[in-house]
Amino acid sequence: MIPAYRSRKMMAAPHPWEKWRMGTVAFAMHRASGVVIALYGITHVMVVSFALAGEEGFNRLMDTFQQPWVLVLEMLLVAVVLFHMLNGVRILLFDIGVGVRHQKALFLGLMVVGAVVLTLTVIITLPYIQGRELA
Amino acid sequence: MSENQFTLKVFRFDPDTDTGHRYDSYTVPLRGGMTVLDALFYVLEEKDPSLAFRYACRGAVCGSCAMHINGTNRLACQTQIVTLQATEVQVSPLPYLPLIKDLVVEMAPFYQKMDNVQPYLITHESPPEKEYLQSPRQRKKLDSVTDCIWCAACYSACPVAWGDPEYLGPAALVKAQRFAVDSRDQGGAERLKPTDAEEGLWRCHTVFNCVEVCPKEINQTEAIEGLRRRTLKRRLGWK
Amino acid sequence: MFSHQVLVVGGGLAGLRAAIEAHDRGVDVAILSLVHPLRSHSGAAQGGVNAALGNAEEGKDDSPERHAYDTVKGSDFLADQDAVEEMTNDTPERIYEMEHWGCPFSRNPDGTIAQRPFGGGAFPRTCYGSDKTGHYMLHTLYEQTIKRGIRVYAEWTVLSIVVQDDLVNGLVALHMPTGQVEGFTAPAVIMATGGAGRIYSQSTNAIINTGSGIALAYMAGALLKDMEFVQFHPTCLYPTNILITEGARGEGGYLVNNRGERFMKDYAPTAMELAPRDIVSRSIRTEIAQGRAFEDVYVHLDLRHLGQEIILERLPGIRDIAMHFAGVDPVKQPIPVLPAQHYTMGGIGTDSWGQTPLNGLFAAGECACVSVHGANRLGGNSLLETVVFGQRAGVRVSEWVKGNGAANPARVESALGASNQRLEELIAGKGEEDPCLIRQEMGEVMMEKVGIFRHRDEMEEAIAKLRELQQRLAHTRPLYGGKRFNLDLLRTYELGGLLLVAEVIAHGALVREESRGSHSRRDFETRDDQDWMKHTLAHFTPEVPRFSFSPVSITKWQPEARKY
Amino acid sequence: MSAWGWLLQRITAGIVLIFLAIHLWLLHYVYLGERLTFQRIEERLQAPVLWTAEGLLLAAAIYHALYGLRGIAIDYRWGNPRTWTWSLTVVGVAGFLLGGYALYCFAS
Repeated sequence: MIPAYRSRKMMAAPHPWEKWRMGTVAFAMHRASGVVIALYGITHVMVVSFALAGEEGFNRLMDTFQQPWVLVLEMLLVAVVLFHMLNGVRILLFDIGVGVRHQKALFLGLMVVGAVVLTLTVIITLPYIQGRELA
Repeated sequence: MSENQFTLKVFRFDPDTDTGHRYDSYTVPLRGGMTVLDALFYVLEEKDPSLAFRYACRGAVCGSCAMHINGTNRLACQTQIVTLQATEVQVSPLPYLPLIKDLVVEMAPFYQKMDNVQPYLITHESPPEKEYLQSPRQRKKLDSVTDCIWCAACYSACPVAWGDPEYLGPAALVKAQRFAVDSRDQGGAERLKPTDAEEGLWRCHTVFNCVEVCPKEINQTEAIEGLRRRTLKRRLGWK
Repeated sequence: MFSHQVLVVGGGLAGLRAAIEAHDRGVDVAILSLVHPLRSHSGAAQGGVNAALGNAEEGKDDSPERHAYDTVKGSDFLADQDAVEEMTNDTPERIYEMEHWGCPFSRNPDGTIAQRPFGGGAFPRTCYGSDKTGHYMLHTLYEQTIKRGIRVYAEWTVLSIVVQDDLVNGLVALHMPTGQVEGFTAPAVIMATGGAGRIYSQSTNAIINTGSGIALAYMAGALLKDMEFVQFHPTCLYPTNILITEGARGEGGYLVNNRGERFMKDYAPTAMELAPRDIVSRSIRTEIAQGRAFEDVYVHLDLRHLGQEIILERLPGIRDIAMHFAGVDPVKQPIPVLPAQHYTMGGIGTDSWGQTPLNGLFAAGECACVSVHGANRLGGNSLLETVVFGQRAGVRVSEWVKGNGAANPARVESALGASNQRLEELIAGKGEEDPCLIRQEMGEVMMEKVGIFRHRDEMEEAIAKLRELQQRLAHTRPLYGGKRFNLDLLRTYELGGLLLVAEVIAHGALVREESRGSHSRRDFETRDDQDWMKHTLAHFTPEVPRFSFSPVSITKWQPEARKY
Repeated sequence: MSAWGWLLQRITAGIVLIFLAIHLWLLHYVYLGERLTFQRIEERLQAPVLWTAEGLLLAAAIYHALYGLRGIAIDYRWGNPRTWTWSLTVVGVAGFLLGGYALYCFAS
């Protein structure tokens, strides 16, 4: 009944500050990482399944996936998965009523945990990225 | 920029005559304790009588003057210029609500959500002769959730509501929780229909923008999570 | 053109309560409000609502009759005692009803509604919901209107009440978001538009509390009763005049001057800080005048001795206000306060059922004068008045519309034309006067010359000034002509009405040659029961208001000296 | 959907969290440096605990991923929620059959 300008483009947009607070960053990254993992997961399952056609072919495929440059990509994937898991822990904690009033501290704390785990993973994988032969 | 004046940049848009919005800048003398609302009145009275904005109580209880001030939804009357610590104050309407004119937005989308959750005490038996007895402990649960002044600052800051105008939004869910935790209310089952729905409480993604902007310092996320647990218990037949 | 059986103007507590009652009695009722109902000033009420429930340990002997006596004494014996008793008798029912509708009152350990002491009350009688009682009640009543699906026309400004041959036909109103001017037909109108605080430059009232509703009724032919009685609340935050509830003193707060003395011992040795508002306001004003104020403007309201726990639990809103608007934390520092205009005791004269002498016009709440507040309203009685007389007006209006025919749309139509023409004239303005300046000057002259202390010479100056302002208003600059949300037009339109109401206040104060309650004259320092135990009634004339008088109803309590 | 869909999303989150952590721990720590071949995977998956865990992880992950994608679509009002629900159910079942078949091949 009340005429107002309803075109979405003409509504006032929020300032980037409001758009990218810590909670929003966590939320957006959770979504983005979720999509990346979902896409990887689909490929992962398909690759593994279709390679079943033959043992030889599967082994050859696996060899290409274990070259050093693929391991670098894998480290990136680990980072993405770690983020999604740890922020997921944060969300699950909210759901059981823990940490809602300290969401920022919780986020930062979990990110520190993530950084530590990622660093350790990179350190133990580093020799193979640098070219050490697989057993 | 001298110390006792500042620039007020105001979002201007009249759908009747303008094709797009613009920002008008005004130099405003800074008085002691001056709020953004005071500054808007200064512009209205001294500079530009065509400026449109909402106001009523000027004491942060009525919820009329929520707007987007220097990047955050706040009450204009509650925001002192000096606390912004800026020589330029930018004011625009609440984001993602239809524009009526300048800083005035159409609140109907927000009010509809509030009305949807059956925001009134529901009881199935006739009330006692005197008051319902309610212990101070039971009453304490109502403390923060009854503070909402319907200013829509949270609704307009919620990325889920930005994406989906049908989402109930933080304020309406807090309202539902306000009755869910009231020892006198028996409307839990009725209120499931709007809240436990596709557009309801499961759509909150704990972004916390609502909590950051609420001028009454309500923790909407906490209330929504509380309502989720209650709803699950009810659905699982534990309560 | 919209048509209803009853139109309620104003979406505050009185308006909502009246609409709910009329709706429940099967009447087609709609609410017109200048703002969305939840933005009404009722929501700013803090301290509480008086009711003789006897829930507090020290209040077991309380009764509606004691409540009535305190109200009458507080009113300086100008209240109509039969009306007061009707109000206090209705009170418990109204409060229980609010509670049954979900109003979150604070509680005693036994689960009953908690009550705190307030100025002028013999017992702890003031039911409260922390320090947000008005907010809670307003939201509760609005929830009930949603439940009932009562039609609300929000952001409609009433431009005139259509009256012909002493009979109400409806209204003409302006829709702010669109600028559309529309007629509303209805055989009955309830005015519930609140007080006229913003006629004064320093007021605790919302910016929207201009008293334009009182002016509309006055111009339509209703009589304004006892307008000279304007309450000044003693403790308003310096410098924004935001109210600091009487509850702060009810909980034990001290008033302290710049010598560190609790100066109330010199003015009301027994009641101290909990003397009625008019007395405390005058005391603070005297302290300020005699150089015992901080920075010569304000005194301190000290809550520090109450401790953090009590402040956080019972006065959290006050703490927020002090921190946000004055940068003061009451837990650590005293709050700077001074008196400011707070309440309009007078208003549209009605009987105890909200009916005015004008057929079809009703009024309830602060804009009405029943009169139950007389010369001074007790804290906690205003919220009470809204729900009690809102309900009563709803009852009577329902009977009225069932016994009377429909309104005449043709009359509304012609009033609509007149309103449109008036708006066009304003927009076309041929002069150079700035309406904002006129408004500002009105506020200042009322504050200085028709304020807490009054004197003939000053009031005559004020009246002359108001005349001058009215003439200047006839020669305003061209106004902004846009359709949507035209604040310039709205504020200028209502200014004419405000000047009329200001004039009635000033004239009434000049006419009443005595000091009683909030009306304190330096040239007539005592109460004069011989000549002035009567209400003033202002009649609208195109020149100065004409005054007549009506007797005060005295039933149980003979006037006595008012000591606390 | 609503309450149950959400609850299942949380439950699968928990399952994925635990089993993916084990999965990643095995791959990136325990078996680190071992060349992946068909035979090795076959040997590892002979243990019933492991293939059950992998199967559960597969099912939970598929639900969790697809419900998440559906949530994104609905948050921006892309298409009809009901259409998403049904088409993603089909995708999910197909994905589980495919992955389940691969697991079966290794495990048997």
